[in-house]
Formats: sequence, C-alpha cells, structure tokens
Amino acid sequence: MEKKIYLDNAATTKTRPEVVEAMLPYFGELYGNPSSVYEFSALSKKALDESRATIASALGCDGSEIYFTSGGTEADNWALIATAEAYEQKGKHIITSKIEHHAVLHTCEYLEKRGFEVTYIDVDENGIVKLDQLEKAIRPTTTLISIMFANNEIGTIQPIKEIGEIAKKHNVLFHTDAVQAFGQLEINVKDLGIDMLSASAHKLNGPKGIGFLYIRKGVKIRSFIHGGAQERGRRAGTENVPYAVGFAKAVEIAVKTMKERTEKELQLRDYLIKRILSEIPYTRLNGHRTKRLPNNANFSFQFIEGESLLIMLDMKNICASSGSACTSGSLDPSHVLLAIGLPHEIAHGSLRLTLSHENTFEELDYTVEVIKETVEKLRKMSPLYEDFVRSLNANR
Amino acid sequence: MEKKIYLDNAATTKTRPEVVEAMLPYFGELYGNPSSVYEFSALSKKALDESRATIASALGCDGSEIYFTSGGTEADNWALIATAEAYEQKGKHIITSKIEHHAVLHTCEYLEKRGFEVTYIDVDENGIVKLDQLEKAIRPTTTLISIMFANNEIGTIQPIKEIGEIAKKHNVLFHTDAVQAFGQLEINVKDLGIDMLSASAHKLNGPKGIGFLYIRKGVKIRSFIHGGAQERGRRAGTENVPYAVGFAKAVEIAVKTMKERTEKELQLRDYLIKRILSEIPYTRLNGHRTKRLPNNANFSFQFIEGESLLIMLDMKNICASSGSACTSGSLDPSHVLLAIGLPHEIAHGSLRLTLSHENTFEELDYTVEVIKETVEKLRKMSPLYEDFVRSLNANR
Amino acid sequence: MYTQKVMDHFMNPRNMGEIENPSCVGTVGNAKCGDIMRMYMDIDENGIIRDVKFKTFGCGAAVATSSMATELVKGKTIEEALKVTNKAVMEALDGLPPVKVHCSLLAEEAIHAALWDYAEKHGIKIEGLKKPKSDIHEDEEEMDKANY
Amino acid sequence: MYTQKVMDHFMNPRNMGEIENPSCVGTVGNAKCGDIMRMYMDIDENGIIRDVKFKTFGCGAAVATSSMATELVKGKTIEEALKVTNKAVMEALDGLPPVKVHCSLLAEEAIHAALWDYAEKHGIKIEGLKKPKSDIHEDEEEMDKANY
Ligand SMILES: Cc1ncc(COP(=O)(O)O)c(C=O)c1O
Ligand SMILES: Cc1ncc(COP(=O)(O)O)c(C=O)c1O
Repeated sequence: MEKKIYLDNAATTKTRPEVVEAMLPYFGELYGNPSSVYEFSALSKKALDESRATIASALGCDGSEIYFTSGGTEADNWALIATAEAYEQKGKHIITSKIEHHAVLHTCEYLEKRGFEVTYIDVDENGIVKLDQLEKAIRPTTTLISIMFANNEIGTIQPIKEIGEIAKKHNVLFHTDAVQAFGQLEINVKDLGIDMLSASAHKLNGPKGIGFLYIRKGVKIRSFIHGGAQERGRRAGTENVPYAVGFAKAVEIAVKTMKERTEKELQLRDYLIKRILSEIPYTRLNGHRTKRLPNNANFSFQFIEGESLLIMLDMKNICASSGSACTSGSLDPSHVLLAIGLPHEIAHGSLRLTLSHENTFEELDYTVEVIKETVEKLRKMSPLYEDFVRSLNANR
Repeated sequence: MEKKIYLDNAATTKTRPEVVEAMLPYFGELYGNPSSVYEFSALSKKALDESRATIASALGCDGSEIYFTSGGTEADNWALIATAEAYEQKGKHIITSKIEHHAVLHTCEYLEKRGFEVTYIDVDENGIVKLDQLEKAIRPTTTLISIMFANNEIGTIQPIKEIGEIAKKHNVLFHTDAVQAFGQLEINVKDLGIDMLSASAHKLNGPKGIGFLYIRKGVKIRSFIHGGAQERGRRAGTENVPYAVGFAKAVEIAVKTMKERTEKELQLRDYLIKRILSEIPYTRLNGHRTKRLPNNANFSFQFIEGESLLIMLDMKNICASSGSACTSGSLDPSHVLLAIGLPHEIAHGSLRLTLSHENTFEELDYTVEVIKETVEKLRKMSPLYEDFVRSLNANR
Repeated sequence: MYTQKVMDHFMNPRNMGEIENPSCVGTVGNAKCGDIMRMYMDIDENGIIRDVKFKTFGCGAAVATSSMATELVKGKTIEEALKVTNKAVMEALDGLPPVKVHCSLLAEEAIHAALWDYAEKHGIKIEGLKKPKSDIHEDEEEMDKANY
Repeated sequence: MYTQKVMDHFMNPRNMGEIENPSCVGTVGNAKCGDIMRMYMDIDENGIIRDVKFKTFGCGAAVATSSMATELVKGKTIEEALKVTNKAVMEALDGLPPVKVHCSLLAEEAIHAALWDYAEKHGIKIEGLKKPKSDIHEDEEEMDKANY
C-alpha cells in the first residue's frame, strides 16, 4: 500500500486545483499593488474587494467587515490584544475557555504578563463550555469573551448562539475562533451575535498563510499590525492579493458543496467511530458524540502513548495526529484532553483522525485494521498494560 | 502605445515565473503541515528549512536566525514591539529616524501610547541620518536603534556600518528595515553589525505576503504573534510553505543576477535623471545623488501637484508613484520630503520612478516626453505658477 | 477610483485659464494641504456671471470639481450661483471618493470667495454670503481617525 | 525526525518483554510526562547480566532508547552496565532530536533502577550507584522557555 491515506485535515488541507488556478494571474500579469493610483492596480484592488465580498456573503455580513490577515493565529492575536487595549478604560478582564487553541491561550498569557486578567472557563466531559460559569465570570470590567466555535482536537461545537446572547446581555464583546468551523458549518454572524470571528484558508482547501478577522461594524478596535493604510487603515502591509483571491475561491466552493460534502464526512466519521469503539477494547471517543465537527474523530487508547502510535501509522502510510499539529514535539499532553477530565496517561494515548470528503470507506477499513494491530502491538510493549492485566488477574 | 510602462518597482514587483514554478508543488501535492509528525510533512519542513538557509546565505547569517513573517510590515512591528517589551527593564527609550516607513513610524506611535519614548532623528537635505545627533540621543535607557537601510521614497542609502558601530559601542540593539535594500544591495549582517533586519519578498520579484525578520542569535526577543511553536517558538501560525519556497527562489535569482541587474538599472536611472533635470525647468532630484538605490529616481516639479501628474501619466500607460503606495489617498505630503526640508507645496509635486532591469531606454524616452508635456500642461493650470510668472515679470 | 465624469473634467477641464480684467477673483485652499483653487469671474451689470475661469493646483478631483463648478455657475445670476453647493458639484460629477469630498467643498468655497471679492469691490452686501474660509480641511471618516 | 537506527529500534525493538522470576526490576518515568520504562534483568552469580528485557510506554524515542539500552547492557557486568550513559545510548542510535534527549536519560535511569533493585534485594552496595529518581524531567532548550 504505497498511496498515503491523509486523515489530518484539521492540521491542514490540500489546496484545491481551482484555487491555484484562480490565484495564478495575480502572480504573473496582475501584480499591481492595490494601493497604487494607476488603473493597472485597480485590477488588484477589485480582485481584493470581490474576494472580501464573497467571503462576507458566506457569513452574512458586509465586505467592509472582513479584514484579511496572515492566518487564523494573527486574527486571534489581533482580536484579543487590540480589544484588550481599545477597551482598557472599561476594564482589563477577559474571559475565554480552557480548551482554546494556543493562538488564543498563549495570547492570553501574553496579556496577563501585561497586567490584564483572564478567566479560563471549564468545559464538561464532552468539551462543552459551562455557560453558567461563563455568565457568573462576567464582571463590570470584562471587555471580551473569546470562545472557539468548534474545537480543533475533539471537534466539539460550542453553544455559540447562547454565548452571543450572554455577551450581548452583559454588554461584552464576543469573539469566536472559527478556524475549524468555517467551511464545515453554516455560520451567520448576525444571527449568532458574533462581534469578531477568526478564520484561516488552509483549513478549507485554500492556501496556508491567509486568514481573516471579521469585525462587526461599530466595534472600535485598532490595528494590530501598524503601518500603511491597507485594509481600511486597520491592517498594514501590502495585501496578499493572490491568496485573497484563492481564499475566496475556496470559500465559494466550500459553501456550494457544504451540504453534500459534510454529509459524506458524517457517514465516514460515524462508520469510523463505530468500528473503532466496537473493535478495540479500552478505547474512548473524546468530544461530544453528536455536537461535533462532521470530519472529526478523536480516540484515547488506554495504556499506549500517542506519538508511537502515530509513527507506526505513518509507517503504514496513514497520516494522523495526536493533538494539534503545532504542539507535537511537546511533552505535555493536550490541554484539551486534560480539560475534559482525562487522566494524564490516557490523554497521552490519544489519536485524532480528521477526514475529508475525498476519503473512502476502503481507506477507513484499512486504517481500522492498522490501528487495531498497532494498538495491540504497543499494548504488549506497555508496562501500564502489564500492570493492568496483572490487577485484572489478581482480582479474578 | 497600449503596452504599459511599469515604473513603480518600489511599490511592488512582478512575481518571476521561476518563483511561481517553484511554489506550485507546495500547493498541490506537498501540502503537509510542516509541524506534523509523519514523513509526508517532513517534505514541507525540509522545503521550509532549505528556503531559510538560502535566504540566510544571502545575508551571511545562519538559517536559524531567519524567521518568516507575513511581510516587511509585520517584521518591523515585531522588531520594535517585541524589543521594547523584552528590554523594558533596561529602559523604555527607542531611537529611529524621521524618514522611516510607516511600518516603523506608526509602530513607534503605538509604543508611545503605551508609555515608551521615541526619539526621531533628523536627516540632512539628501536624506542621510545625522550620526552625531543619533549618538547624542542615546541614553542609558535606550534599548533599540531602528534606522532603515535605504529609503523607499527617495532611495537614499544610510551609513549602516557606522550606525552599527555606534549601536555596539553603546550596547544598544540595532534594527534595520531593509525592505527596499535587500536584493538591490549586498548586505552582510555580521560585517555591518546588524542585530535585526526586516525584508519582504514582493520587492524582489517574490510573492506579496511573506517577509522575514533576521534576529541575531543571542538577541532575546519573544514572539509578536503568539500561539503554536512554529518558527522555533517565535512566530506562531501555520507556515506559508509555498511562499517561503518562492521567496527563497526569488532571493537566489536576485543574488545571482545582482551585479548585472543593478548595473543596468544604474544606467537607466542616471539617463532618466539627467534628461529630466536638464529638460524640465524648476525641477529637483530628491535624495542623494549617488548614495541611492540603483533603481530609484525621485523628482519634485515645482507648482504642480503629484496626484494629478500621476493620473495623467497613467492615461499614457505609465505606472508611477508620488510617494509610498500605501499613503496615496492621504492628503499629507510625504513625511520624507518634508524631513529633507522641502516646503509643502514642493513636496506635493513629487514623482517617484522606480525601475527594473526589464525597463528599456525607449520606455524612458517616451516617459520623459510624457512627463515634459504633462508638467507643462499642469503648470498652465496652476495658480502657483501664475503667481510665480507674475512675480518674475514684475521683477524684470 | 474616479468616475468617468471626473476623469473627463480632469483631462479636459472646462473654463480653465484666466480672465483679463475680471470683475472679481477668489483664491481658496493652501499649499500645505495640496489644493489651491482660483476663480475669476466676469459679472455684468445685471449680476449675471458672463464668464468664469479657474486655475487649480491639486489632485484630479480638485481640478474636476473646479471645472464642474465653473460650468454650474456660468450664465447664472449671483443669487443662483450662491446656491451651487458642493453636493451639486459632486452629483454633477457622479460622485467622488470619500477622501476627496473636501475638494467639492473647496470648489463651493472658491465660488463664494470670488463673489465675496465682487461684493467688496462694489461695496455691496450679497444676501446669504459669508466671508469664505481660505482653507477647507479634510472631513476624515471617523473610522480612519480612530486608527492613526 | 528520527534517525534510521532509532526507527529500526522503534519498529523492531530488541529484548522487548518480561522475564519470569527476574533478578531485579526497575521502573522509571511517569505517565504525566508520557514516558514509563520498566527493565527486567537476570543477573548471574558473577554479576553478569545474562538477560534483560524492557517494556516502555512512551514515544518512539523512548522505545528506541530502551531497546538500545538493553542491547548495551546485555552480557555486561554490573560495573560495566553502570557505565552505560545516556550519551552512549544516544550515540549508538546516531543521535536524537533535542526535545527527545530526556528519553535517553530515562533509559540510563532505568538501568540504574533495575540495578538498585538488585542491590536492595541482595543487600549489597554497588559502588557508584545512587538511588535513581523515578522521574526525569525534560531538559528544555533555553530558547523555547523564553518564548512561553
Ligand atoms: C521601507 C519599507 N518598509 C516596509 C515596507 C512594508 O513591507 P510589506 O508591504 O511587505 O509589509 C515597505 C513596502 O511597502 C517598505 O518600502
Ligand atoms: C482552532 C484553531 N485556531 C487557530 C488556528 C491557527 O490558524 P493558522 O494556522 O492559520 O494560524 C488553528 C489551526 O492551526 C486552529 O485549529
């Protein structure tokens, strides 16, 4: 089996050929700087604004509310830091959750060093933010609630509308990191009461290195990257026109195919979950059974460690992840799995499989067989499993 | 004459076909996230690190000292903000010049709002930073000197080595914005005593939306964009692998062709300057006559306003600029031209022509004729010229 | 960035030039902001603007609005000319980019300045005419201001 | 990310398993850090390690270093085994990524833990052997620490 089976679509996705196609002219012939005065540059500016409009229509907002960034991470940094700074007069308190992406959590830590206060809300065993705790955490000095739309590791989808209502009721701004949700779920920022939203193109078959921050008209945050007057004075730096065009094309296709695509993913996902849970003992599914991204499956296999599992899968041409890609290599188990209450040794044995509509049932069959064999092999090597079996026998 | 004559290479350049070629595989087949564990991703990681090494070798530094960013602006923001924060214990004073790009100046203004102090050093009539003033401005609390390598409007090249020596002597870090210089001039960061350097791909026929910050090993600044552990923990966000590869290809070609290319540009530039100055009265060249970028020419035509000149040139298919692209549309005359001592009404009448080696003498001949006619036409419309002619006649 | 009408008036300005021995002249704007407009008028004994000419130092919009303003006042009475607002100039040009709206204000002001000169020279008072400011500042969008 | 040798020892670990009635057993590491190594030894009356087996819960490097450590001590005397350092394990594996260096320390520690158990069981003192820590923490690079 030489063909690789890519089951890590939450880490990144392949850029669609149509997207590459759409970008090409803006490297070659239409290379004008959108900020220049002459007509040649107006073509770049037009492409940029049309891209903005396409993306806006996917969210039910106006093009003027979309600000391109270099990715989801920058959008998260911007939302948090600029809001904290802009509303400092009101107060220095921010609320987020324990299961946010590092782009939010490490930015919160940075703000804490600068004297801001952050409350990290707990989640339940399925990874859903505790709304009562959230509401109680709001103080007169709270300026921002930042809760992700859907989690990148366990796929749990948050009650965004309810959070939006709580935020509105208490007159606090609401930012959501929708990097994993955008393109997978329908999102209408107005209906959901979202003031700011982060997204990233490479999670939906667009290029790596472009994202956006939606900022509702009326939210008075400043720029995070200072300089020229690009992006209506809010995000400096020569605009990445080709990627903006590619991002818009990816969004256009994602919206058009969403229903069909996610239905296929759901079938694949549920098939995979069912087989793994029924065929491999001492295994749990992490995250909510139904309120989860259509393409996410996350398992913990007791007694084994995730990286060794990953490498063995890799030797069988299966690309998977044990957490968010950017934390691999670190020794701490996933903060998300700890937050849903897993003990360390179980958290260490987690595997994330994130599908695309291009995966097949055959691929999943092969994958399940490989996982079964590999888990068995690793358990045989595990002193934890040895202890467990001994204790079972002793109790008999 | 339908073919356009592009004389705005300081605003942005065309992405070279070889660069596009080099990037393509990293959209299509080699889309793995460099931070993932499996072998497929190692190909992306390898491409990223090789790109880093190529760029490093152009600067005489090590690959591990190059950190990719979303462009020159982000690199400037990073250098200034993170240095200010990291060395806050030592002091809160920064030194820069009056002719920096807005990416530096607006970042300084942001830092001033946060309680940092900034000294803006004057330049002489040619745009060269006053070294004695610079050295005198250094205080025990000074943490950073940020002076650009070469100016984007008037092309003046700064005495970087001398500034590096002053910085070192006083134990202050030295950052230089080399966005315009990199690819046009030979730069060896070690020889020049540079601690940090910003650059951007789209100024040297690479893509728009990627740059880097060189950070000398030992400079302890933190990340500016917080999140995952990418770029050795210093710049979070999924890496833009295609653009990194494209940037490296652009640098490779720029280095290889530098001598030949800039010699051609110099000839074109000097021909242009000579004709304009000798054929159009009441005209001055802005910036230093020889210590200037090989592709930069900047003129002030008395009695006329820059934007109207630009638009009329555009109607004749000539793409030019009246200052930095990102400030067009603003009403203030260029801060650079004011800093070299031009009165407002003359600063308003400036024209920047920035060449590439692909321009021809024929193009320049045509351009000079068009400028001549247009300046004449606009002067006929100008009340300032009318007053001037009256005063001439009155004094006769 | 500009409408076709603006481009037309910029590239082929109407009534550009001077009037020898004009009835009045008004100059507004300043070189610091990059816009200066001068308007010459020839007004007959019935208060009708027989001829009008302009000279402008400024951007494309500044030239176009001056040109359009001269068209709108030519042949009009002083009273009618006073009613030519910056809105009217903009509309006649099919609109201006937001950052260029001040140019139309400057054009309106140039008309007023010429008429003020006329009133002063003839020692009369023109109903509804205030002493024009020589300098019109940009009416920046609130948002933009917040960012810099 | 791993050398071929590491991959080989990970995919085909040597001496993996248990020893029935071993002379001694040592277990080091903890589940919190994600690495646990257990080493069984069969030591004869001359103090020669006749057999050695391991079980490891941990990453690829943890498995490979345990495997290599068993190879390096098998057939050696206790004194010789004590001289098997983490450096030796790493070199035998053609190196480890910086973040994985702690695994080799754990492997060294596992040898010590087994020998400590031997010493305790036999009531002897082994020259140069200190009570092993059960837990080896990561030796983070200075740079990384500075950033988070
Ligand atoms: C001197 C200088 N610094 C910084 C920048 C900003 O670079 P970028 O557009 O890549 O953000 C530019 C160009 O726009 C520049 O000319
Ligand atoms: C939930 C979430 N937020 C933020 C990010 C960061 O996005 P980017 O890699 O585009 O910076 C990611 C993915 O890496 C993510 O999954």
